[in-house]
Amino acid sequence: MSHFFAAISLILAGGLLSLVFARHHLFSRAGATLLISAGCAWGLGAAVTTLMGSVTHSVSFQYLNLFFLAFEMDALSAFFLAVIFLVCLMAAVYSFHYTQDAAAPVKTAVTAFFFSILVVSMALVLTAANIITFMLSWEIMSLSSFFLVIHDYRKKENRYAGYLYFVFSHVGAMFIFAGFGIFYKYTGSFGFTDVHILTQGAKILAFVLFFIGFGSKAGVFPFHVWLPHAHPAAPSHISAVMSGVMIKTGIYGILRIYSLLELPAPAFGYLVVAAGVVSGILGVVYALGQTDIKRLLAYSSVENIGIILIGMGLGMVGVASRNPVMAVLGFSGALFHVLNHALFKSLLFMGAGMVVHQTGTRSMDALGGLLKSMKITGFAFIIGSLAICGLPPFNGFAGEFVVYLGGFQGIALDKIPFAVSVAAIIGLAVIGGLALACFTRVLGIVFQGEPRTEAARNRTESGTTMLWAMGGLGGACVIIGVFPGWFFNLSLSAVSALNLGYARIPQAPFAQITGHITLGAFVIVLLVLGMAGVRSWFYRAKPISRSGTWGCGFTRPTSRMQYTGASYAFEMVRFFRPAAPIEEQHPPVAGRFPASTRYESRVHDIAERCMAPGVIRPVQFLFDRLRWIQHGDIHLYIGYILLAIVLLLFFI
Amino acid sequence: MFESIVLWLAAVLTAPFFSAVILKVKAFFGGKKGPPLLINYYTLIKLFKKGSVYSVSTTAVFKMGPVISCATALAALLFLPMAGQMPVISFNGDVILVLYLLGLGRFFTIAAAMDTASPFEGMGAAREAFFPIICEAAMFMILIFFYRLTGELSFAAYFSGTGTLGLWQIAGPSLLFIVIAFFIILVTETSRVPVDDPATHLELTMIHEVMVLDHSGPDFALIELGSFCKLFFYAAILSGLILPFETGIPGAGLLVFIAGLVIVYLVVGIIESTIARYRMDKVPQFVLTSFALAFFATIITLELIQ
Amino acid sequence: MVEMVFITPFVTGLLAFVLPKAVSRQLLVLTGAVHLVLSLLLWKNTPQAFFAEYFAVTPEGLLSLLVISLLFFLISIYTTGYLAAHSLKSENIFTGFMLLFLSTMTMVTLSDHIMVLWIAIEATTLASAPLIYTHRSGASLEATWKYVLICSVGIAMALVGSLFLTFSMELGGVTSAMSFSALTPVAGQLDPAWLKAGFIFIVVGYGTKMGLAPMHTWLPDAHSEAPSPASALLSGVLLNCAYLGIFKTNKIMVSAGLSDFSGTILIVFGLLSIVAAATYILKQTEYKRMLAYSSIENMGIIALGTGIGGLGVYGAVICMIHHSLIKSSLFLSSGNILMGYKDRLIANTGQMAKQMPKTFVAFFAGFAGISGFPPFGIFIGELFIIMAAFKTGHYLAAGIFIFSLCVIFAGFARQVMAICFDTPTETDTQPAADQKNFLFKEPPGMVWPQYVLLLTSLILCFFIPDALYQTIVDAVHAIGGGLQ
Amino acid sequence: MTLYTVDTLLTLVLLSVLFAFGSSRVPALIKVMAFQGIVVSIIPFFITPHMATGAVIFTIATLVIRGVLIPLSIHLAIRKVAIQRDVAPIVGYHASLFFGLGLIVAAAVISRYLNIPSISDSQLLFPAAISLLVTGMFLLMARRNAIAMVIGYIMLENGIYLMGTTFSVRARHIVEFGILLDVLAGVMIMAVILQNIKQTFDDVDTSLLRTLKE
Repeated sequence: MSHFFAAISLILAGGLLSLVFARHHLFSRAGATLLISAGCAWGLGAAVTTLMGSVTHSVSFQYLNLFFLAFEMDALSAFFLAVIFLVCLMAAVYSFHYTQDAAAPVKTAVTAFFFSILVVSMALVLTAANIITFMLSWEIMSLSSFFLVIHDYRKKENRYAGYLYFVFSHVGAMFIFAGFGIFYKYTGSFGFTDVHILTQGAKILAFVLFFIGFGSKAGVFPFHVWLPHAHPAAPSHISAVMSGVMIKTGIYGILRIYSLLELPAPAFGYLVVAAGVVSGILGVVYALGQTDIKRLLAYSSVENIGIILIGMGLGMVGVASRNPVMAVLGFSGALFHVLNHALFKSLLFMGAGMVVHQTGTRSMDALGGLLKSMKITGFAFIIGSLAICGLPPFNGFAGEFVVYLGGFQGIALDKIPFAVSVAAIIGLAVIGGLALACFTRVLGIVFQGEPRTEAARNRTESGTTMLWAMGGLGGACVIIGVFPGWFFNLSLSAVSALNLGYARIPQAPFAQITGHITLGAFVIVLLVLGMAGVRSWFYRAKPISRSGTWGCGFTRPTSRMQYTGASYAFEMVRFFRPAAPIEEQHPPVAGRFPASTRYESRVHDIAERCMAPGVIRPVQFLFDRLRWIQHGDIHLYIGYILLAIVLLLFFI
Repeated sequence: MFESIVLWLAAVLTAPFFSAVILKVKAFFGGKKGPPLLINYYTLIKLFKKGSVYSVSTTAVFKMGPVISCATALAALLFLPMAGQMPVISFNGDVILVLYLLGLGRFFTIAAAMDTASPFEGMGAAREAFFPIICEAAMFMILIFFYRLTGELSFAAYFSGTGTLGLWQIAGPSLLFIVIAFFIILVTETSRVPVDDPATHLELTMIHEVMVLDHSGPDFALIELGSFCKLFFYAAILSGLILPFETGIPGAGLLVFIAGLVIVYLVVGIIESTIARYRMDKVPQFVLTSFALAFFATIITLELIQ
Repeated sequence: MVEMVFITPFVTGLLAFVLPKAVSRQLLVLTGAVHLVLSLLLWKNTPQAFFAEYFAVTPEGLLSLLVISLLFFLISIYTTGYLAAHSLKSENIFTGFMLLFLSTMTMVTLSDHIMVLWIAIEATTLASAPLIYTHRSGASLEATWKYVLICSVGIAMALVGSLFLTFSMELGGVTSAMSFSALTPVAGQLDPAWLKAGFIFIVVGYGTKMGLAPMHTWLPDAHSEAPSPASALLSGVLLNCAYLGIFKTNKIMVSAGLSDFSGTILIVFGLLSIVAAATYILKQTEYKRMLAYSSIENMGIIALGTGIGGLGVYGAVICMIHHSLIKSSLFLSSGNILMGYKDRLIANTGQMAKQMPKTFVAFFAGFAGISGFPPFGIFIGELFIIMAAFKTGHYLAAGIFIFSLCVIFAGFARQVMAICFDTPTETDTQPAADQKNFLFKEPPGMVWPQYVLLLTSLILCFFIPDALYQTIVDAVHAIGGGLQ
Repeated sequence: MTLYTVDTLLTLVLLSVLFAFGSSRVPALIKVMAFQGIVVSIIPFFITPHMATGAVIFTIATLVIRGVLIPLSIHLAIRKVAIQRDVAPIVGYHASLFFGLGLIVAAAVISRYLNIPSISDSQLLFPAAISLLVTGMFLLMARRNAIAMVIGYIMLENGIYLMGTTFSVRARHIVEFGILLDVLAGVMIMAVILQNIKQTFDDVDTSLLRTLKE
């Protein structure tokens, strides 16, 4: 534990240092980067050692004379800690060149400061071992990330995003408060130790409250509205952290509560799987409909949270229906996907960050052909896309493969568990297909073809540390994809900390699974290499000439004739029309020689659409009815006093 | 093991031949003599001899496309049991791996198409991205069906040895649905009529063909070979399903298998020459039917098994 | 010598009327310092009062006294800067009544006799009325009028309540002095009916002063019309003084075994206030009124916690302390905003983060603190109150509380973000929007008092010195609050 | 004998209540209030047979303040502010009058059922106090004229004093005196505010004071 705190204080020191020396831009940046990344590395080491030893460290400090700030690092926390520290390490490295615009050194320093606070608070959330500690770090996490979201408050949409995020996180925190309130009612203490004494009903109610609270942080479907606004607003390395790991704290919360409640109710599993399938499919559908690259990535986070939830839900169903294999496969698959998603999502956000940094626009339909000038970024992005589509031999596949196996375990059951597993498997399949469509779209529109506007014309990539970070993450994606064994064991030992009642989980059978993945990866790699060999053999000493793309009869195709992202996705989005309404605007084409016209289409988020009439207006209506009380007439003000007394006198 | 590898090589080598069957059938219905059965080999050799012209818009991805799509098709065949023999590689869950391998191939085909900055290829790519989504759902529904019956998650368990026969014995009627569903999937995945028409000349209506417009020479040859193998892959599954007879004699199994293949290819050819292709917006419903069939089959089996 | 603590500011206040302006400003700060020292001494060695029958040093009184003198000291420092930047027509009256106000509030915290408490609280009204009328505008006149009349009537009710207490003494045959400390032990003998009636009248009466809905009606007007230092005092400490009256009476109720009765009443008033605050914060257009309503909210929270009992009382006391610290800092910052933008409407402010970075930090931190974000103490208080509400099974109360908190936060956050980040909409404030024409340069004297206040709250959120902790615990135990 | 006088005095108080309800002019109201103050503050003389000197002094002080100073200050306020003389009722005079009658009866009935400690066995003391309280409240709520409202507040205080008579003769007079001073100071401040209202709006109709609202 001492290592952990040392790491945290190092990170904090980095943030403070950057704030203190804000004026000396280079120094503050370098210092912050060094200290924060050093701290992250240290923390990573501590977490991984804890995880492999699978021992539990705990420590507590006195707080307000009577209470305690208790911290505990068991395998589950350690797993999430490892993920967080890894991604934050990369983000810190990336940030060095990303934030090098000396225009606003103070703002950069402030960003770095809140970034360090965010990292630390996330780490504390994961290790918190009683209610006070948890809520304290949770709220600090929300606050610091809020500041990161509105760091560029001059843009109206960023302010809106910040507001939305602020309110959502606060409301979510209130739900968590309520859940802990139920805990406290029964345990009478702030500790987590004897939560299992709750009554059945209380447990279910508490779980639902927590699921809403943590779900709103994790971006589970109806509560995800803030996410696609907030994540793009932040600077890209922050978006990477928020989308890659911060939302995972919500997942951690749900898992932790589940393990605390020790209630194998199948209902939990059903709820979670249902939420997962809905978030997964709708998330990727909305992602498919986006034109802003960072918004798209944010929505795809909703999708991946869905996949994780499906895994967890299958695990819960497995526990409920006494099928240990299914349970372990589900949970470990979910955790494994937590790790994988953290890696490739932050990779993708960093790639997008590079693109936005160089071209200055986030609109995909203004870009194109960047792969030619941004080789490293482009190929890193390709790797990320392949991984996020869950294609072998990349890490995304490894995670989803395990979840699939868990799901098929459920097929052997019957009644509701069977139906749930079917939903899970089909959901995963559809998500995979849509994700493939979504990310081929991003690649094709942003990185391939020809530049659509001047913004994208011959932009080169710059910033060594940014390329390092992306390279590192891309490498990690490939390595985990080919050799998942060791990493998977980490998630296994995290699962064993869920106290599902299985003494200790044998690693041999799972090693077999990962072995199969490695085998498959080798097969495909070898075949591809072989094919490449064949190809180059056939191409030896052959005339290779270059010319324009064949325009199918168009003699002079322009770059504006390329297929746009909107039209690429249109059919697929329309397939889900009621859930994803498409709004089109175009003046009717008139006349024999129509003038130049325009066409706009945007895909609406059904949850966001329903938020105003469903929630906000009723509340406002309710309170508007009460406003007349303060009408300014002193006579009635005095009347209130009399009224209050008279009414109360009846109760003597 | 050895037989498996031999069979795999044989499959790869004979895949073009079987596709030629379709052409023959179409020619027959057209009242023509039609091309020789070895036509595809001629085409491949001709292509392999040629050089290539690359669009200035393209990048390395464009060159990776053919390689990877072909490689994935070959890899898929590695996991497929043919003529009742064990496949080269088989493990629990290889089915999922194969489906995702085909996905990988699709990814790069699409990427290569998007690389050319051609609006038509983009159009084709969009369709190529869309329809297989439903196919995958259907495939997984079928997997659920098989798993429900066998409790296994590998092709070997379904199509090698007496596995298939067992399936027929347990759930014959619902397996019929599966066969039809599989056929629809085959038609969609390999972009044949009525989903797509490989013989069409109008780019606007193409799916697969339009995506490879810019490929030439050996690249195009690889693509062709890949699509032959892909077609062979699905055809092999179907033949395994429709002729599940396990004779003790080693040769006989192979003959039965080939007979099944021929039947499948004939049917594809017949449909191709008798039915017109659907309108693009009708295709999703058509593909969805396969999912519906598989789902229905599964429901029925639930009844049967209990 | 307990009485010195409130006699000193009384005398200096009288002096301030006659002395020249500059001197009286210095006198203000000086008195603040002296008062702080005196109250610290009082805290260190709690001496016997000279009029022991009327005055006593009680833990709850000490708490509010400490808060008062700390706040007043810092506010007086701010005030000197304020008066320098912002010339008042009748400055002496302002300073003088500030000091008188301080003395009366101190008297409230120290008074032990029921009637003396009443006198002191009524005196605070009279001493603060001129402060509200400082700007001599029609609106401020109206605010003063409402303040004086409503509070006087309300407090008259409290007097009736106190009389009822004497009735209950008569009937109960209790012949002890009419001081809370004397009555609490013998509360069991008091006649319950009159006691209850008395409690009702006192809660309504002092509740009027404390700003509990529906008697809160004067509060937003007064707090928004008063000059910011005065608003800071009104909101930061005056409300606590009124709360003290209820707290002490509740002590008697609890020891008389009527805690359910009093608790329910307090919970109802608390929830009403919170909901009322939510109603008006949601669509508020003036930032000072918004802060005023937020005070009503916090008073509601305190009443709720007191009513819930147990850990809730501890939470309530913590909320009281931190609310005073944070809210006064907020009002001081609002004074800077008013000077900077010359406008009360939120719509005409904006971009404060750029225009007044120092004030922005203070203001935003205060906002975060007041809406229950760590590292500020109200977070802990609200946490405890919610926990206690669940523990004691007040699910409905907890639900309403949480819901209103969310609504209040939604409104508050929107207004605050508009002030801090939005670009001003009105054309006449466009000059205010760009740095050159933005006249108000934040003098340190008008910024760091806020920082000190917030810092105190921040420290107290993580570490409470044992002496202070002991005082809190005594106060909490006095009305049957526990820490578990 | 004393009980008889006390009752007569209290009847006078009740009478003043009725007047207060009925009177439409501010000066009349002030006279009523002054009369009421005098009556209320001499009652202790007759309740307690033999008073300590302190009590006597205090009662006289009360008499001076309630009967003279307070009405005088209001009067001066009016003098300064050349007032329009109508009390501008929200509830009409006849209605008010009937309300007053009903109020007195109700008060009498209620106080029958209450168990009130009292050293005087006068049956009217508590009803009179209650009706004074409510009268004050009534004037505060049902008269738009600011002066009338202030007078209402004073009547309220009178009522409280009457209610506290029993207590006040026992309690420390210093405390009572403090209360009295508070009331006086309050009225003074109100008078000042009245003048300012008059100067600012050149009227004392409180319907002008409705600008601060949501």
